[in-house]
This record gives sequence, C-alpha cells and structure tokens, in this order.
Amino acid sequence: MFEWLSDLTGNQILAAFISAALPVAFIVPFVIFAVWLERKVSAHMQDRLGPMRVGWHGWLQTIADFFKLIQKEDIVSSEVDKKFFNMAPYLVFIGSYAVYAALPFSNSYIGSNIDLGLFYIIAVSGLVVAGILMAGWASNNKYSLYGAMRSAAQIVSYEIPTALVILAMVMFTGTLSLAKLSDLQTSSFWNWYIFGGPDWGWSKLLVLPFMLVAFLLFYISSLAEVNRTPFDLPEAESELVAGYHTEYSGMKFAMFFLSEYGNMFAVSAIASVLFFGGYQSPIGYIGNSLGISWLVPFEQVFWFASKGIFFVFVQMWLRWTLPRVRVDQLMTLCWKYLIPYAFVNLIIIGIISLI
Amino acid sequence: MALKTEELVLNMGPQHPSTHGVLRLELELEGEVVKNVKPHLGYLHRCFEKHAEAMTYPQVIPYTDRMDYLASMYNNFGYVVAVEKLLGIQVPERVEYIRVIMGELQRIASHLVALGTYGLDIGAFTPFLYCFIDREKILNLFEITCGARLLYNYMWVGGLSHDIHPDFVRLTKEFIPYFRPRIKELNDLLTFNKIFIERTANIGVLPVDTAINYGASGPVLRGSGFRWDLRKNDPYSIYDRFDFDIPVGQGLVGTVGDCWDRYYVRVQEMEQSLRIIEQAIDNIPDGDVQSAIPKRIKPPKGMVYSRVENPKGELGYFIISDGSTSPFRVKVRAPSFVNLSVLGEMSKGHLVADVVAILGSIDIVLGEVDR
Amino acid sequence: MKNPQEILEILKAQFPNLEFQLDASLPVETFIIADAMAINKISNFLAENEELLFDSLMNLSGVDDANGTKVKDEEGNETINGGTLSVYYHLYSTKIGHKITVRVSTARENPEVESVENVWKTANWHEREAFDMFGIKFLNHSDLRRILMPYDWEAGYPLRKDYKNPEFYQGMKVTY
Amino acid sequence: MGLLDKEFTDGNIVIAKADDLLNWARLSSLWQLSFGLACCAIEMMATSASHYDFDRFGVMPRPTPRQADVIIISGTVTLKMATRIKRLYEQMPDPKYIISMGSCSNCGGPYWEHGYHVLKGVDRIIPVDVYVPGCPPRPEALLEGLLKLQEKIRNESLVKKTA
Repeated sequence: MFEWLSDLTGNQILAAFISAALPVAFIVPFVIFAVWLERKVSAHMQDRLGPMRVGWHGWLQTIADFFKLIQKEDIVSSEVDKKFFNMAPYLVFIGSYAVYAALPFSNSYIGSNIDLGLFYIIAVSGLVVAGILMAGWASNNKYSLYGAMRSAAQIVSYEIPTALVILAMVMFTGTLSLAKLSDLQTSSFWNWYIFGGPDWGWSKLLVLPFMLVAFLLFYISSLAEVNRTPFDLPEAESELVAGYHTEYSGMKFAMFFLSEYGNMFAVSAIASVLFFGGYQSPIGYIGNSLGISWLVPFEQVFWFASKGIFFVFVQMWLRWTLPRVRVDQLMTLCWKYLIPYAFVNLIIIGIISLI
Repeated sequence: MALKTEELVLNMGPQHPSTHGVLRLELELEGEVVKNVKPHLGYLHRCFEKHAEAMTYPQVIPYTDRMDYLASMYNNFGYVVAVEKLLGIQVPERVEYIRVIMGELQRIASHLVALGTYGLDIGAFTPFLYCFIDREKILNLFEITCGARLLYNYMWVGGLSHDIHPDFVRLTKEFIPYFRPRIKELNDLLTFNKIFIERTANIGVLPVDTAINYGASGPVLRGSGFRWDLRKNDPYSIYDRFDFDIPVGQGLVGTVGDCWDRYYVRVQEMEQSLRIIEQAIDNIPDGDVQSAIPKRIKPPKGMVYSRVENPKGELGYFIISDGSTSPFRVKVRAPSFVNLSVLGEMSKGHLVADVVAILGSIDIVLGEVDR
Repeated sequence: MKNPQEILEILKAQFPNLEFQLDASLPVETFIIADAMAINKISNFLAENEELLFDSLMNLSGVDDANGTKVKDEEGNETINGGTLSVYYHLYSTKIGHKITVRVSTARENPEVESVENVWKTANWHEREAFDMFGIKFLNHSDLRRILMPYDWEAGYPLRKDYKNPEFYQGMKVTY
Repeated sequence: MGLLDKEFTDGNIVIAKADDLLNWARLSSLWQLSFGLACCAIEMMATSASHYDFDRFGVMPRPTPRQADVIIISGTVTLKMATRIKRLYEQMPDPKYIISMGSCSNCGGPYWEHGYHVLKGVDRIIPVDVYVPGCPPRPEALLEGLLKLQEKIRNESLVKKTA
C-alpha cells in the first residue's frame, strides 16, 4: 500500500500521511455504526425499539449525537489540572488509534507492516492507561480518581494473561507479524488457529482444545482491557457515576467515547487475526474465481471488518446480559485463574509445537 | 518525611445513579474499604405529618399515596385500617377482598421495581427493563380500576373509591399464569447468575438480633431468617383466611441474612402473593363497596397505633384524634426509614461497590424515608 | 401475653420510687405514663425482664400536646406558652407477642427526655426526628442533630402547633 | 471565543442552514441527566423502560451532569434539595434545557399550602423550558413534553432575536 501510494504521489512523506490517515476513515464510520448498533442491540434485547426518529430506524442517531457534542460547551472547571485535563482524551485516543497502524485490513493494506506487530500493539495500548490515569487525576474528582485507579490496575493486570496467550501463539506460529499470521491461515476456515492451524496431522488434533482455551482466555482478558461489562468497573455507573470521564463534557467526552469503541474493535480484530484467520475469507474469494484481482483486497477488508464486528457484537451481547464483578473479584479472576491457566496453556502449546 | 495515609470522604448523592432517589451517603474510606457510612436524609421531606394535621381524615389519603410511591395501595390500606380502628367500623366483605387483591398486586409491583433496580445496582441493565414490562401489566390492572397509574387514592375509609371494572377479574386471572414463568425467567437471568451470586452472597450480613434491635422489618428482617410477617403474626383485614407461606432467608448461597437472601425473599414473596390473589379472586362476594363509608368522619377522642405489612416492611400509623374532623397528630412509622438505619451497621468493612449492593437490598423509597 | 394492667403492676413493683399511671380513658389504646427522666432505666427493664422481653421498639413519636395557654399577638400569630410535649413509645415483644404504649411528658419550655438509644438502636433516628420536629432534647443521645430539615434551619421546630414558617430560606421564597 | 459564541445580528442563508443542522442535532440527541426526585421519577423510569421507550427519541440517560443536555426535574423540590439542583444545573454544559415534570416542581403541587420545606416551583431557582402538568404525569405526557421541547429547539436560531 505504502509503496503503491509513494509511486502514485511521488512523495514518501505524503504517502505516509495518507496511509496513516486511512484508519480514521475506518474508525469514525465504524464508531458511528457501533454506537448505533449498541443502542439497537440493547434495545432489541430489552423488548424496546431503540432510536427510531432520526433516519431509517435511527441510523443517523450517532451523527446527531456527534454534531451535538461538537456544539456543547467545553467545561474546564477551575479546580482541574488544565494541562493534563486537556491532554488526556487525546492521549487515550492516540493509544487506541496507534493500534490500528499494525492491523492488517487486507494483505495489501496494512498501515505499517512491521515484523513486531503484536509486540507493538501490546506496547502502544499501554498509552491508554496513561491517558486514563491522567484524566482521573487531573479531574480533581474523587469518582474520577477511583475510576482511573481501578482502570489502571485492571488494564495492567489483564495485560499479563493477554500477553501470555499471545506468547503461546507466537511460539506456535513462529511469527510476531500480524500479516504473516493472517497469511498462514489462508484458503479455508479449517486452517484457522482456533481449529489448530494450517498444519495437518496429529498435532492439529492435539492442539485444538488448547487453542480453544487460549481463545477464551484471550477474549475474557481483552474484555477487561477495554473496560466492557462484566469488567466495566472504571466507569461503573452505579458506583462511580461515570468513572474517569465524569468531569468531561462535549468533544473531550466524545474522544473517550471514540477511543472506547475504537479499542473494542481493535481487540476484536486482534482476536480474529490470532484465531480466526484475520482478513482471510473462510470460503474463498469471489474475485479469484471471477478473475478480477482488484476485488480481492476489498473482500479481505470486508471479512476483516465483519469478523471484528461480530466480536464487537458479542461484547455488546455480554454487556446487556451480565452483571458487573467487584474490584477484588476482578483481580482474583485475573491473578488466581486466568494467569495460571494461561501459563499452563503456554507450556502445553510450547511442548506441542516442539515435538 | 514519613508517609501518612488519610481517610477519604466520598459523597454519594443526592444525585447519584444508585441511591434510589435523593439520599446522600457520606462514606469514610480507606482505599476502597468503607470505614463508616453516614446517611443524610431529608432531601425529600415533604411535611406529610404537618399536612395530616391540617387536612380532614379523607383528605389525608392522597398524601399517604405519595409517601411510598411504589406501594401507594398499601399506604392507603394502612391508613384506612388505622382510621377504621379508631372509628370502630366494619367494612363489607367485598371491600376486604378487593383490598387484599389490590394490596398483593401492589406488593408484586413494588418488589418488581426493587428487584429490577437491584439488578441495575449490580450492573445488569436488562432485568430492570424486564421487570418494568411486568410491572406495566399490573399498572394496567390498577388503571382500569381507578384510572391512575401510580398514585391511586383508591381505598377510602370504610370502602373504596370505585368498584372494580367488570373485566378486572378476568384480566387478573390472565395475569397469574403469565407472570409465573416470568419469575422463573428472572431467576435464570439474574438470581442464579454466577456473577450476581458472587456479588451479593456473604455481603452485608445482618444477624437476627441486630435486625430486631434496629427495628428492621419486612424482607430485611425475613432475609435474616426470622419468620415474621404481620399478615400472619398480627393479622389485619382478612389475611387470616388465606393460605400462604412466609419465605425467609436460608443462606442458600452464602450466610443467612446476606444481600442475596434479602433479594431472594422478595422473589419468593411474589410467588406467595400470586397464591393469595388466586385464592381471593374467585371468592369476591357481591355488594356495594361504598355502603360503609361514613357520611362524616369524626372519630372520638383517642389514639391508635395500627400496623400493616407493606412491601417494604412494617408500616405503622400512629393517629391521635382530638375529636375533630382532622387528626391531631399522625406519625408514620415508615419501614424504609427504620430499615435504612441498619445500613451503617451492615456496610462497615465492605467495599464501595458493596455499599451500593447493600443499599439496594434494603430497598428504600425516599418518599417514605423522608415523608 | 400480659395486658397493660399487669405490666403496670410489674413496673410498680420494680420501681417503687417512681410514679406510673395507666390511662385507659381513651378508646382503642391504653397507655402507661412514666417519668421522662427515668425512661432509660424503665426501658432497660422492659427489654430485659424475662416476663416482658420487649425487644422491639415499633415506633417512637413526639407529640405536641398543645395544652398550654394560647397567646395571640397583634398580627394574629398564635404562640403557646407552658404545657407539655410528649413522647410515645410503642413497644412489642417478638418473643411473647404482647405490646404496650408508654408515654412520657416534659415541659414545653425546656423539653428534655432521656434517650433510649442504648436499649433499642432504632431509637437513634426516631429520636433525632423528634428533636428535629419538636425540639425535644434527648439526653445521652450519641448524635443529636437535625435529620430531615437542613442542618442550618433556624426557624424552629415545624411540627409544633405554633410553628411559623419563615418567609425566606437561603434567599429562596418559602411561602407560596 | 468560537464562532458559535458570537452573536449574529442578521440572518443569511449560511446561518439558516447551520441553524437547521445544529438544531436538528440538538433536538435529536437530548441526553438526560439520570436523576430522579420523587414519585414522578418512577414515571420517568417507566418512560425510559421498554413500554414507552425514551430511547426512540434519542434520549439517553447520563449519570453525570457534564454530559447531559436536559434535566428532568421529576418530583417535589425541597428546600434542602433546591441548592443541589441549582448546582447540578450549573454543572451542565450549554446548551441545556429543563423539563419540569409534575405539579410539585411546577408550583408545589399538593404541598403548596402547608409544605414548610417544599419549594413552590422549581422555576424559582432555575429557568424552565417545558412544564409537564400532572400528579404524576403519565409517560405519554412526558413524551409530549419532550416533543414540545424539541419543537422549541427547532425554532432556535444563532441570530439574536430583535424586539
């Protein structure tokens, strides 16, 4: 993509900017769609209709929300630490946006096709914690502070099982590159790692149950990392009002919102790359069978997005079904259950990949 | 310089999503552990007792509606029972039956709100809406009877404001088989949910003797395992004619008297209320519901303390009459007010999130706490 | 099960120095009149005694008896001088199943009653309410503050019969 | 100072179109402060619940005043609560709207005469946009109140009204 763009424009810097801006073209419509979807999904799960009045079945709802948030007054109360207060939403957004740089939307479009993709993602998503802590601290509000503290503790803890699962996958596949991972799971759905990967033979059968466990561990801890129910403690409405963004209004709040939904897709996308073939189609490409080669990347983007959105949907489903755990239970779950399981899983997958 | 820790005082409310209205709690925290809880009341103090002194006896009834606005029927019930005792009048059988049916329907409606909002406190949003769907059905029954959805002014001293609608019996009979499976659905969705149990079991354990000493009543007292229900222990109206059980907390998933027990007592009580309605609905005798209403309500000099089992607990009316047409003094023993005073005792040493769970399990209505 | 008459006899036997009276003149309820400065002792006895075991305080209510002399000033505002304020205790025994009402009275000008908070914890808030509404001071109460009215309410005790509502509170007009 | 803070003395086509867009956005996305006072709060909850479904109109409850657009004063305002309501209102970012729901917050309701601790009408402390009468108003009445508020917003303009 980058090469193609630099050929097209004849300027590497311009090409870099364009390819960096492309995920925005995905995130913003996605968030608009996802917020609407969340409201519709929750409504239909609760015998309601959800937004109905703006556009067909309220599909313009989020756009209206967006325009409204733009024109809202931006309150910066006199007690806040202004520098950090203003910086925090952008930092959080940068954290979740930077992840998109390494997401392989198709084999011809990756923002930055680095070999250490997975490593990079784990690293930059740490920025989100810094942003949230900053927001909570700078707000000078006790609820915000509690939300931020909880969030930091939660995200830092849950990064460990996530990283352990990713480590297991890296050991098994021998690559840290997300593009390479997706390429390995090509041609059909039984080559996905959730079904034991592309290598046929007894090792596939042996590793299959552990891959399932690995996926569950990954998905649970990724839920906690993006602060979704049942782990939505940082913004637990019934306890902490609105958590770390209690004091934010208008566009700054919208930035938090944007990055929350952006994060939801990012972790779903990583799950789909690790276990569900990433951008690979489960049933082959129409473009290939028709002989139209330019269609293939678009199909890949379609599959990538729909896999991601499916997992986002599952996140919503869980949110509107389950109650919320308590802060000590959250930690218990992480340190006493997920991490030991992830370790055992890591060892077993390691042994299988050795022999 | 030595590090020192400071206690953090956290204000919850009066505007807070889970204080069930305008209660303010002052939490003294050490980390997230609660050292002390100080409730501040009065944000909804609407001077009921002053109004009662200024109004005539029938005029007080609409104000009783507005105390526990989730169980208005039962507030009416308690008040008219007290005044009837003072006047010494007997009400017709038909009125008694209709009162009991309305009271039990109201109990279900009130418990539905309590259970739904409790789910909300724990973080589950959907059960709340499911409960409201069912509550809406009960409100429809009230609406065809007296035209109001929330505040009914239905029970009058000596009778009722309206006779029941011709369709009421049929619709109520349809409601019972509709509602039984819904209780089961609620159990599947929330009651026996693993996370819900983890959040509520062994939290806010209230021993029986403490509960009695604090004057707790209703599901809070029964949750502690004490079989105590005024409908059985101090029967009023015609409750002694019906066959029903008093569910008590048994510590099914934790300790007896924890939040889950109080919650589950309410779930079981809805079932018992259905049983009472089933027994009563077929036996409503004919008659005029307004025949016993006195022309002029002017009780003799005297006083009465009369209590009924409101969905929240023991609702007592202490009425002093000086022989005129308006009460000399009305004091309401509001169950929520008394139950809420246990909060501090129960929440010491728990986390902030548990305070929310404990408060929700007490099921307070601020209109009644502050009156 | 004991009736008020029997309970009165037990109390008289226990506290020979104190005065008790049984008022059965009113229909519906009879009550025992006791001494406001000994109510703590009496309550303790009522709660502990094997024959009585009043473990539950159902209700505690302050009452303005309005039995003093009523004085009207030029503007027609009525004030009551003298007379008494009363506190009613409704007791119940969950173990035996009998109930009793106890009344204590205290002078309107300086109303003081002993607190029974250490006997029944539930009395804490009830007594605060009676203080808030009638200005009855409960001696030895752990936390005697206003409970329903704002802490900075200065216009008196609203449920007294001669209460006069202020025109303004914190700049907000109170009257209609 | 941004563009929107300036006052335009006369209208033109650009402002008219911007008006339409901004008003449309405001009226379709009225986030409500999830805040209940008394009996009417229960009817407000019923309005948000499945049967009446406030969400159809884009009304979403927000727990913090910083993110809310409309505050529904649902119930009796007592003197003790009045100062807090005022503070909540001040914490909300502009543009903000107020629906006064029920007789109590309109004028004191049944507590107008002897309510020594009741504020007779929330409009004594904050400006009210729409009054919804009833004790308590039915959910339909609250929905009607919301539609009236939307109508009011639709006719707002960046142009300062003369006369």
